[in-house]
Amino acid sequence: MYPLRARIDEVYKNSVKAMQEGKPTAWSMVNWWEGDPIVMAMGVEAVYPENYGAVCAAKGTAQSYLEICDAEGFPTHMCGYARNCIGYTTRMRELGNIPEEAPMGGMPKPVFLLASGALCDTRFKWFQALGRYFDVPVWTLEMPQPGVEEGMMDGAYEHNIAFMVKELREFIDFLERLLGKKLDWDKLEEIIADIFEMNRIWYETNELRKVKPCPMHSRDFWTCMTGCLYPAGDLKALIRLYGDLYEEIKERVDKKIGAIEDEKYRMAFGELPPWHSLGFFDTLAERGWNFVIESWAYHPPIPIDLSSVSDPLERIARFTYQWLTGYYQSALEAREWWGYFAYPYLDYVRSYQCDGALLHPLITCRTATNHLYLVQDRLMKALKVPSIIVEGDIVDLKLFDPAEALRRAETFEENMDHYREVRRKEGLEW
Amino acid sequence: MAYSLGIDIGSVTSKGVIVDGNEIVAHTVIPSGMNYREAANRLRDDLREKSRISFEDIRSIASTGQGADRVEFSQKKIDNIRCCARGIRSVFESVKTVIDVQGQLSQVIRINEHGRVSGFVVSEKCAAGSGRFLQIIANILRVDLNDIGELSLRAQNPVTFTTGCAVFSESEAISRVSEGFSKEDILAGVHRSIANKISVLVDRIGMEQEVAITGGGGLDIGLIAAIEEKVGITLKVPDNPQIITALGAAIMAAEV
Amino acid sequence: MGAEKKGLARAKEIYNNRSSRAIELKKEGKKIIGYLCIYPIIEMLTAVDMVPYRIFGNIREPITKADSSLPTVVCPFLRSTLDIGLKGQYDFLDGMVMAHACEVGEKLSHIWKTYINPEYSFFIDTPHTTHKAAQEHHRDLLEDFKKSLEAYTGKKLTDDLLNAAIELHNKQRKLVRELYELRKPDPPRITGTETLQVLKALMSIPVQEGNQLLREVIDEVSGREELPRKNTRLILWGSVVDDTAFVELIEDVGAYLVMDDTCVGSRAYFPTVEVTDDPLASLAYSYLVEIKCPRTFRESEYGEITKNYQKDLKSRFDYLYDYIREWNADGIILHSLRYCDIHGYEVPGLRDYFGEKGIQSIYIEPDYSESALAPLRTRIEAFIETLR
Amino acid sequence: MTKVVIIDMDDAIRSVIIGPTGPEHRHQANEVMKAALENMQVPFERIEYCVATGYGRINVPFADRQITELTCHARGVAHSFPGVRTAIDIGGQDAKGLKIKDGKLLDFVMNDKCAAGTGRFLEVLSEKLGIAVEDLGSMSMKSQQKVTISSTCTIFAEQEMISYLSEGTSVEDIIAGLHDAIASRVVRMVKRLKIEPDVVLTGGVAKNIGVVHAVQETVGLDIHVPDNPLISGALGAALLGKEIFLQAKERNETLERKKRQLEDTVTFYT
Repeated sequence: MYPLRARIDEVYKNSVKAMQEGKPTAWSMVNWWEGDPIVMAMGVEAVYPENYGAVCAAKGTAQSYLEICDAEGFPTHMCGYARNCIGYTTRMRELGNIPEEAPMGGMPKPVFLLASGALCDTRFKWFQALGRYFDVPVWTLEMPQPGVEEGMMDGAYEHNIAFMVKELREFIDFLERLLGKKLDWDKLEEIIADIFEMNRIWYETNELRKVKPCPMHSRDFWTCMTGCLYPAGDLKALIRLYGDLYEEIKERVDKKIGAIEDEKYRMAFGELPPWHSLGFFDTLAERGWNFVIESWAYHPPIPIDLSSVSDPLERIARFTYQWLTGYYQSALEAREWWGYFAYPYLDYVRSYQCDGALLHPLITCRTATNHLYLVQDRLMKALKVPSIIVEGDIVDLKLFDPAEALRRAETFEENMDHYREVRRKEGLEW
Repeated sequence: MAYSLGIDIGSVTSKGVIVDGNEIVAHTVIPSGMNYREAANRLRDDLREKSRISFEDIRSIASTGQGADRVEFSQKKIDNIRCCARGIRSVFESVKTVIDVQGQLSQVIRINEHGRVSGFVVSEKCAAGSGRFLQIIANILRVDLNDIGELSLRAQNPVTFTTGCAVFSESEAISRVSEGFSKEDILAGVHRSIANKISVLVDRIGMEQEVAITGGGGLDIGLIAAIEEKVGITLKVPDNPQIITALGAAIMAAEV
Repeated sequence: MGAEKKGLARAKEIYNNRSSRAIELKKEGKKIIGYLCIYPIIEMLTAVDMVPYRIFGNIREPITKADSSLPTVVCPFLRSTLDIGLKGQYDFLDGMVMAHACEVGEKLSHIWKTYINPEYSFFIDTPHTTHKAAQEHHRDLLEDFKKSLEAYTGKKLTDDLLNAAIELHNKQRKLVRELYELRKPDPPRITGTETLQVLKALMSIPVQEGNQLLREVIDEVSGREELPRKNTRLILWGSVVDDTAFVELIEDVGAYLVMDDTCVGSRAYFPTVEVTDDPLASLAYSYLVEIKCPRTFRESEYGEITKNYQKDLKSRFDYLYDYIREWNADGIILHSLRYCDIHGYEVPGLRDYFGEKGIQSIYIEPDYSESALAPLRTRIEAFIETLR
Repeated sequence: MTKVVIIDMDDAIRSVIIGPTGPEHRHQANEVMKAALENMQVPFERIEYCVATGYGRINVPFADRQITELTCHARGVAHSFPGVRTAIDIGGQDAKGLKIKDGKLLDFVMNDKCAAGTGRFLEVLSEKLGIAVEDLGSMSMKSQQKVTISSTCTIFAEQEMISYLSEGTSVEDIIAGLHDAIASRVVRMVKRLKIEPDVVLTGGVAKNIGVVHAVQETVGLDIHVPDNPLISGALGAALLGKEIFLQAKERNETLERKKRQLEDTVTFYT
């Protein structure tokens, strides 16, 4: 699987290179394909500061950016990705161009910032705050985020979709005025088709992970997800890569090859991984911990048939909305009221038959943390599956203590063994 | 004779227990000092004195706690949570939940019918819920750690510590003193805030009777009372709450 | 029940025992509906003859229950609010309405429904921008809210009922402005502490009673003898302040708090709602566009394709400068609760803005607890010293 | 600690006493005051005006006026270093950064939440090491390769310290690490003020050459330290007291004063 990882990285790097060759670039929040296709169809290369935060963390340059941000007077408890980016942008303004220490060639000055109203406030407050460092216009892309009952009310689906479509039209109007050119709708159609196809294959690939032993580990998910989550560069090439990946995993399934030597425990991981210490999972792999499912927010939507929808914007809207609310119906039936972020883990743990969950609260990313205690509680109450909580951070390495977690591993295994028995007694299927 | 030895090197104190089967034949508690390796060696010598057992007769040795890796003569290292669970079970067979209050952290452990850990939760990386908090306050109030319990039980109106940080509470305690609060009320306040932190842990993991307390916290009647009141239970307290984890280590050392 | 008390005394009485009146009314068969922050549309509750009751935390009570369902690294005000809910102190509420004001507020509504689950609950997914699409969408959401209210109460929520309620609440807003006028003179006719008591009282009783209370207070303070002179006048911007302790602290070290931009203050009462033949639309507009909480993303002009930082600051913060001039404040306290993102991100920009204007500001980032206030004393005192 | 500074009308320091601070501030205040007066051989009655500052300023029974340590510090530091723009004060209870212009306090940051960024950090840990705080500086200078202390919480830093010792790391290297830790924490906070020269370091910790070096390194500017870094606050209070007194005299207003009448000012820094 490692060669494949390298190839995905390659595609990602290429897109960064393309940006540096002077194509107009935008800094974009991950928007789950709501804005991406339009940005791409307008011939703009998007780079994702959230992902770049992870890159800086992995390459160890984040720490200095964090300190610059603190010195700028922003609260130190803010999102690590945001602080990293603000620090980076401050440097960039001081130097007049990309700092030499910036990993992967850095992020060039954008023509606009694509903020997002979805998931957390940081994702628009952060870009608004960048106004201190450069005069770049910001568009905040709206995305509905209803409660479970409200989202399932008569007519709610329709007006939420209508909202997104109108929002996208306003966004297109903004881009056309900004870039002084019209949107190429045929190109848009093609891009949408590619993105949907890419997600379909990627979704099917993850379905394959339900078998025992699980053929693909979370580490591989996280490296392979970038192409899908941050669409960039040559989509056709990406589709081929995801196709190869699917074949590779399929083959492993047929040959009953697990992602790790000896799968003793099937694990779920929530939510953002410790990018800087991924080796941690290899040590757990040696103990037989196979991470079979993870990070709801990074997963493609449950497939829906949109072939009958003629308006491409409506197709985008339905697709993204499906990502967010795809589990609402079953959440409603289960009377679980946190339909995205939290409930999907109940579904995962059941359908992937996990023995335990490793939850990773982040000191500076509340969004990826808020639901974890509820998830821990619901997994135990509803499915009799225990969770171990390992505190850490996405960017600030000081906050993560793998040694501590590994010390606890053997105890948690005892814990998981106990609940295997309990589930058997209560007639749960695994 | 087939003895086995359990060594628990904690952040504040180190404990050693020699067992013959489940029978304690010797035990000791010493301050960890500034060097875990030395602490381990001192423990060994101390036990040799006390038990008159030559180390040749000790078949198996396990170490646990903060400094587990620093015990050169240990044959295996075991996580202190498992040790604590096994230890308490060998003392009280009926215990299903343990509240373990150590020098720098607190934890709540659930134990199943086979004496295995069925759930556990460890306090956040913050000394506020730990014995160290008490130490700091006792220090500024200039009272002996052993008297804390007695004093706190005599409190008239305990102060409330709403702040989390143990060291930060120091200055808070100082100002309470100058406001005229008694040592008793302040100590009781500390006990309450620790009890609060512990009840959060209990809420998170749930509990099943009977519940025992172990670790240094088990020596503090004031803290025990505060926890019992806050959580609404009676705690079973072993004779030597501090050595339970080392005891568990000793018992598990013998197992293959 | 203390009904004989009037004006400030009555306000203080309610402030000190907020739920008493609500519980009386509940006994009389009224439905009491809790709401969190200022984005739920309380006119709609009034219109179906239910009593909107704003929920708060309690800085005097240590958080013990909430930590097992919310991490400790989120807004301490919301943690405290949940804590109190989990401890059963809001069990008298028949329902709860929450909105997507800030992220943790939104999460809290799901957690509240999971663990406290009142008889009625509704979540309004308030949009984050003032885009046209967002305004229309907000109206659609209120349409859903209306449906759900009608289903719960069995009443028809007609436009006339709605407009009547809007009039009542506009009346309250007008009276609050009148009250704030009385903070302009030097010394002000009413202290910041008293003002907070009055406003928090308003959020605990039916709007009609609130309007009567306001009338009494206005007459009382305009008539009473002048307050002692102090040589510093301050304005407070930022996160929720729902306890007088903080304001008392400010007014205890030689200053008057003469104006505020917080959600238990002008931010909640200064925007008015237009009475039109589409009341839902005017409510949707007023709540999304007129309320000046940094939770909403604003541009200096809609869809601007050129950006200018100074222009941006101007459009976002000029109203604060107007407050400072009209209420003649010497300096501004910028208060962002620890872990409050939406306010935290504003701070460097605000400091730039006021730096330009030559207005002294101090930034504080307290935790939401009584004891966390004590250390602020020296900061505020020193700030006042720098103003002299 | 409780400090007294008595100055005369020419701003000359006539008496300085530094005593301990305990829970009983009021008691301390009187004690130290007594010593200060004996020290300069004047009766209490001759003290013209008395300003109390600092943590326990409200607990000084005979103070005519209270002014915060921030304002007093700015004044005191500017007296010793007229060119000061940034002052860093690391005390036992708290740490502050002051932005100063022409002797006036413009802006400030403060940490009194967490012991890790204050002198308390070194006190707690040196006590644990069984080394006198005074010796930390010289010892850290002997460090060959200093360690990194990553824990923010003092108590967990202590734990880190112990595991270093268990690994056989030299005490000198650990102490140097502790100095870096406190320096980086304090400077990180002060940076919010945009540090400009001259930079002055005060507070008990400023007597520790190791910390001074560490701060110098992290700030990247020369650091000035007053001869007596402990009394800047008290001195500032004294100077402000004198100004209040003279101003009143000019306008021949009568100052509200605790019973006393004479011509020097005294000040407290608790």
